[in-house]
Amino acid sequence: MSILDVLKPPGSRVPVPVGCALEIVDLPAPDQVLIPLEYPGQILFRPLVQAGDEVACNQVIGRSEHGNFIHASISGKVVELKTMWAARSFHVPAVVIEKNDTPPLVGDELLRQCDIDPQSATRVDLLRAAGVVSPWTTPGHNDSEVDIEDYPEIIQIVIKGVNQEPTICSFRLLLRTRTEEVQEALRRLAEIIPQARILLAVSKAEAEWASESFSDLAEVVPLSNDFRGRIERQYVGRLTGIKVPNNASYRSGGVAVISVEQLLDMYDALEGRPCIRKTVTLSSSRDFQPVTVRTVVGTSIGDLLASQNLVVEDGDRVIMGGPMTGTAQFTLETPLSKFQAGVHVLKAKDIVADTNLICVNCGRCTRACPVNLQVHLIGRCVEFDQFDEAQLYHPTACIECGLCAFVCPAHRPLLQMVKMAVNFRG
Amino acid sequence: MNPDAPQSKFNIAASSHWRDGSSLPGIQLTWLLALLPAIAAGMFYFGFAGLRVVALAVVASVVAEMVWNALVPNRDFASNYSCVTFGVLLAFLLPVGASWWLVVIGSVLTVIIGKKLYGGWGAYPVHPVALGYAVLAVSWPSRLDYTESLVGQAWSVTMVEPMRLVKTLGASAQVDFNLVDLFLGRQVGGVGNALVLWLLLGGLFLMLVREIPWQIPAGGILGVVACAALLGLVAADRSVGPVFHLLAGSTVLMIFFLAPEHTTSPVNPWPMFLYGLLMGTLLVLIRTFSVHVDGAIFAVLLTNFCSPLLDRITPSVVGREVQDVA
Amino acid sequence: MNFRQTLTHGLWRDLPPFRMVLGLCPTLAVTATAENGLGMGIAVTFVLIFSNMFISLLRKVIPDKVRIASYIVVIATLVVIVELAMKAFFFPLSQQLGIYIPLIVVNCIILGRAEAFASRNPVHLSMADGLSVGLGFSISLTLVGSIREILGVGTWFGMAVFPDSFEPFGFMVQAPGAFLCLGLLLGLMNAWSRRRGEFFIQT
Amino acid sequence: MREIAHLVLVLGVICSLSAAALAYVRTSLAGRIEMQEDFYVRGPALERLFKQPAEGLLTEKLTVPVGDQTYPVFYLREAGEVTGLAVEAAGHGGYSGDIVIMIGLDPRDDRVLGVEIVSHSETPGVGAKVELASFRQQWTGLTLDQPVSLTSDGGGIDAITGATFSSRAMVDGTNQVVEMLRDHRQEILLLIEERSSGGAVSGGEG
Amino acid sequence: MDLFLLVIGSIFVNNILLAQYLGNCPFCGVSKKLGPAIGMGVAVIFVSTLASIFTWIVYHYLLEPQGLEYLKTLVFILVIAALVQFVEIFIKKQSKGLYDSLGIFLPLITTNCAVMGIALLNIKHGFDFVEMIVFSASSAAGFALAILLFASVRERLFISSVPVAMRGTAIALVTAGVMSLAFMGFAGMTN
Ligand SMILES: Cc1cc2nc3c(=O)[nH]c(=O)nc-3n(C[C@H](O)[C@H](O)[C@H](O)COP(=O)(O)O)c2cc1C
Ligand SMILES: Cc1cc2nc3c(=O)[nH]c(=O)nc-3n(C[C@H](O)[C@H](O)[C@H](O)COP(=O)(O)O)c2cc1C
Ligand SMILES: Cc1cc2nc3c(=O)[nH]c(=O)nc-3n(C[C@H](O)[C@H](O)[C@H](O)COP(=O)(O)O)c2cc1C
Ligand SMILES: Cc1cc2nc3c(=O)[nH]c(=O)nc-3n(C[C@H](O)[C@H](O)[C@H](O)CO)c2cc1C
Ligand code: SF4
Ligand code: SF4
Ligand code: SF4
Ligand code: SF4
Ligand code: FES
Repeated sequence: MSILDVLKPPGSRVPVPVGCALEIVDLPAPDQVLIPLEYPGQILFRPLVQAGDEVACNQVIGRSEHGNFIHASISGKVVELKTMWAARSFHVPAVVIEKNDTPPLVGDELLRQCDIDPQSATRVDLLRAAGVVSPWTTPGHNDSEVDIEDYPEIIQIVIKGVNQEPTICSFRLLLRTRTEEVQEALRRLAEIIPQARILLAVSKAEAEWASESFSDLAEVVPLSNDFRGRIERQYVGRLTGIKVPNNASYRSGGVAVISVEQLLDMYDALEGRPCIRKTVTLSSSRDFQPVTVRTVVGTSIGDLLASQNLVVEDGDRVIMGGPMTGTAQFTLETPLSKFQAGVHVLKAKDIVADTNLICVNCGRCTRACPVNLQVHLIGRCVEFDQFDEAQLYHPTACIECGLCAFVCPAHRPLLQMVKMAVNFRG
Repeated sequence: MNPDAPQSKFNIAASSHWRDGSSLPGIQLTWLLALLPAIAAGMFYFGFAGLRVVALAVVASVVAEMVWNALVPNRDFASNYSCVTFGVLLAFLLPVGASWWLVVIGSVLTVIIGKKLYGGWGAYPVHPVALGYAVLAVSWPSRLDYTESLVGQAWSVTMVEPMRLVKTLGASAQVDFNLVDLFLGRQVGGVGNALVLWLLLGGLFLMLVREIPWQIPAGGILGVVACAALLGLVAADRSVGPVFHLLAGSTVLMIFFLAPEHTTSPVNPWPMFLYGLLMGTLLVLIRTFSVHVDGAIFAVLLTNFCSPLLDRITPSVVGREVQDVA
Repeated sequence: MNFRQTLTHGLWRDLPPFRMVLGLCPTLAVTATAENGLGMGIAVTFVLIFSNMFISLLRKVIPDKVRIASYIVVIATLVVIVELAMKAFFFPLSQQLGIYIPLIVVNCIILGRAEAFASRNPVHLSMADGLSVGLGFSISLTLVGSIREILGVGTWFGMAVFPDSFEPFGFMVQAPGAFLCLGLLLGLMNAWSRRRGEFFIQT
Repeated sequence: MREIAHLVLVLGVICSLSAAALAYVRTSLAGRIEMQEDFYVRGPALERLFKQPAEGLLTEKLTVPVGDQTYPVFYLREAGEVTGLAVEAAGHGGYSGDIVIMIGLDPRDDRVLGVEIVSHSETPGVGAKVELASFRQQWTGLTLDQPVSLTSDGGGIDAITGATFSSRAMVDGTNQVVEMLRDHRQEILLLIEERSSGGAVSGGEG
Repeated sequence: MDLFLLVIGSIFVNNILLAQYLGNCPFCGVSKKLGPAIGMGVAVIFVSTLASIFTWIVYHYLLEPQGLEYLKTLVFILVIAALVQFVEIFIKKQSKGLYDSLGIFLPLITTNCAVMGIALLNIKHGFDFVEMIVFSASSAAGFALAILLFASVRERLFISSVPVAMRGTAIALVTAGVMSLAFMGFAGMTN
């Protein structure tokens, strides 16, 4: 902290990214994994294995009605089928696998286990069989027995080359360390969806390098360093002209948004490699240099943190995701899934608790809100049971960026109040 | 609570987990820091007499707040220091020789009626200090005469309150005052309301650290200047020049400290600007046409009442249209 | 309501103007001194008792359609009588109360009692109701007037209560002081009611 | 039709009863009201000016119309000579409305005996200070041959601190009297002469 | 210019509600929400102006020539009551929308001190016809302005941590007092 930081005004200390080392550390698979059968949007997956079954790495262990699959990330014995609280606090089924040395599934077997004929497999089939999200999926749509042409047209694709959360560097590092694969994946993407405009959002610091590397494959757009400029809904809206609240899909506007990691997963899938690994940045608010690691899905965050000697003590807060929008965990058993790119440990000393102090009407929340909500009024309406009144301020437009709570000097749980206004409607 | 869920030794809460480091006491301490130059200048000009009023007002305000907190359960805590700021601001408006009971009654009115009765910081509709001072002004107008309380002060400047002289002798009396003297705070006024330069320093500091938004002072200054200039065209005999209005009396205190008070000012950009504009305009109108000598306090009170209405001018919500269709 | 309840409800449970939030204008306007408050209270009480009496007497005769019009005629007649009588016998008071005497006609309490009580109750109850509400109103006005006069002028019914060095709290006898005094008294009543477990708080 | 007739009949009866009651009250109280008005409004002022009980003085009343205004004038006669005149005027420009004043004057040497406030609605504690003797005594002994004005306007009357408007209204009332007397002094004295020789009983008209 | 001062005077300086204490019951009763408060304000402007015209004519051409001034209280209230009835019927026939938005406020106005008060003040001040119309309309506009600001502030008070005992009418009255104090700022503007 420099002397100038003291002079920095309250409210202007916008979250800016932490620095990180320019490498991704590959971790060996752990002895035991816990694979949650989850998707955001609470899509239901049925387990395909039972306790006692032997499974091979890459073997399908869960299947959704929509024809998507989840794979075992290590070979081993299914010890238990249980339910658990996944990282985002959904209650989901999960499969516990204890490691042994069965060889992994490879080649055509991968497709056959999903009832796909390797000879007539479409590109969508390939992605599905690898458990990869494809940019053309529409939420709630059945993916089986269709090809790309059958989906609503995609006009623009935004590729996230930088993470929204200030503590996470995984996307940036993937761009840096797997540059050639990204280039190849971009080429493939352009072949698959030739009509689409492809945008690659990168951090400002990386803009020059990125233009050199990718400018003939995608439009490179630099994003500012501060969190405000990196909020996904914000810059996607700005770049594509499609502005949607949190609970609406970009797809209705012909826009697909994927991360660099998903792009690489797609590339791997088309090459016949299923998606069982995940890149995450580990960071802490004190005494720890952020490090980005790559490991298999299902590794518990306890194992993950221990591997980097990041100690968690009583009273600390372990956050899956980043500090702005991530979810606090109550146990270190929570496994890594495909959706979180970071684990942040907020040390007890750095925790600022939510309060029930009065809103002093300073208006910082409202001026901070990227979608122009009257956050202070919504908060007050919720506090005083005026839920009907709160609807007049369109709380549904909230994109859950967390900036309102970040700047509130009274430390009110504003984001939660806005969500209550949505959920307790009329 | 899910009975199966294990007891956690971790700290669980919802996002966002980071805060920007601001806090309610922090805000008030910033304001007090901004008031320091004027307090120091007041001591320099008036010696111990000025400090006496400030100290008395602060102590009375804090005691009033503590007594209320002890008697009435409420969520507005003394530890946010807002009563200290109010004490200082009220003292600034009082004459240097104010009787002790006047200061005490003013502080109690400010804190109890102006603030606590409404539930504290964040709830009151008008600036508590403006309320407290206005009640004093209505009850004991002759006790608040700045000119009288500074009789005997050895300055080489006109020893009459500028706005009062202009009010009694007409606009032409403004030539009796040197604008540089006015700017340096060498004018007859209260403990701190007319220390223009020193208040300005504090105000600019508040703006610099973005504790107060720029729109309110900008609107305020524009309002004063524009209204005074316009009046100069239509009623030259009654109205003094824009610069004189800016430098004389409580204008600067109003624009940088009373107007931008968080609870009573609007929060959206345009409303803040309009609010400042309205307040500046009212100040000049009240000074020129009403019976009051320095209309700052009444301009504050009147404009405060307009803030909720002004705050209905909001930027349109992004993504709302899509939402409503869906 | 039985006779006793009728006779007492106006003194606390429905005490005007606090509980009913009606008849605010005279309460605010004429209570700069205790004497004015009492005078207005008595005038209103007089009108209330007799308007309740006449309206109760006539309640079977008056057709529903011209009900309000008839009440207004009765009330207005009584008010004019009070107005003239005040001028003839209490001239200084009538000067002080000024336009608020004719305005008793529109005092929401009086029409309110006529409509809510006198039009459906026998004469003796109606008069008791008028007395009770009127008495409550008089007490309230005298109380408000006393507080404002003592603080704002330093006298009570014209008698000095403070030594000469006291500089009166002029705010109290001016318009804002009236509102403030009423609001604070209502707040105190609410606090007291809450302590006793009654729930009266108006929203 | 019968219903409407019924309505009209009831309302008509109530109205006529009301009218009758009012007419009766009015006629029986009219005289008293007028007396009260003079007694309370002007009586105290007259009493203090002439140092005599008001009852006798109130009957000695003239009204002098000037333009569209009328000035009530009271007088005191001792030993066939008019020893006191009291003129009432409404000073405009008060803080809240007119201030009605009564100026007493000795017509023998044209000096002011004093000024009294008949009615005002100034702020208690501020404008109401015009009632204070210390303020009003500035009038005593003035000769009403030219208009007066406040010190701040270049004249000789010190305004009350914080109540310039009220003070100005007092000055305005005084100047009306000055003007009225300048034009009508003789006429008034003549009228008084006429009245007293014609019998004092007919005085006190409204 | 005099008429201009009359307008300024009756809207701001001698605001009918905050300086003359007329019409307080609807001021406190119909100011919880902005929408109804605006309705009430508009209704008062409309009815008050009409009522003033009628009562002024009745007074100057009926009561005064007959020497029946003392009956003005009785006659005015009847004129106002009848007028409100007619206006209600008329609006109901002419415009459904207007009736829905104003209709519910009309009966309340019969017993509104402001309307009766303005009619009486017209007589007390001895206004001529034009002055009377200007005074009535702008006094009523003063009522509307006050209730508009008041309602917008009260909406905020509902979502503020006002102590329980002060919630509702009590804090509303205190706020009205503060508002009246603020309006003292206009004092003397018409001199
Ligand atoms: C590998 C993978 C496959 C997915 N498959 C589907 C799917 O078939 N259908 C679906 O509705 N969502 C699927 N999702 C979830 C979507 O990607 C997306 O999170 C969800 O539709 C919510 O969309 P939104 O973020 O645009 O609101 C999948 C996600 C992943 C990671
Ligand atoms: C008098 C005045 C008032 C202004 N008010 C606003 C305002 O209320 N909101 C706003 O966004 N810009 C306002 N502006 C425009 C700003 O000067 C500037 O264009 C704006 O802050 C752009 O900054 P941004 O990039 O941070 O949006 C105003 C400008 C002036 C001259
Ligand atoms: C709560 C309180 C209220 C007071 N109010 C007044 C007042 O209104 N006027 C006054 O002259 N003194 C007031 N005093 C002060 C004393 O009564 C006494 O008058 C004062 O000490 C003399 O001050 P002075 O020398 O400035 O006149 C008050 C004292 C207290 C504690
Ligand atoms: C509440 C209040 C009441 C006032 N009352 C009067 C008054 O009755 N008479 C008057 O001349 N000035 C009055 N003033 C005006 C004020 O004291 C003004 O400064 C002087 O009139 C100017 O000399 C009042 C001012 C306020 C704020
Ligand atoms: S989280 Fe807060 S700042 Fe972000 S969009 Fe929602 S309300 Fe606005
Ligand atoms: S909720 Fe917090 S940030 Fe928003 S206005 Fe209130 S105190 Fe300020
Ligand atoms: S308050 Fe909001 S964020 Fe918290 S649990 Fe409820 S819906 Fe989720
Ligand atoms: S936090 Fe959730 S689980 Fe715990 S008690 Fe509340 S509702 Fe129940
Ligand atoms: S008493 Fe005036 S409106 Fe009710």
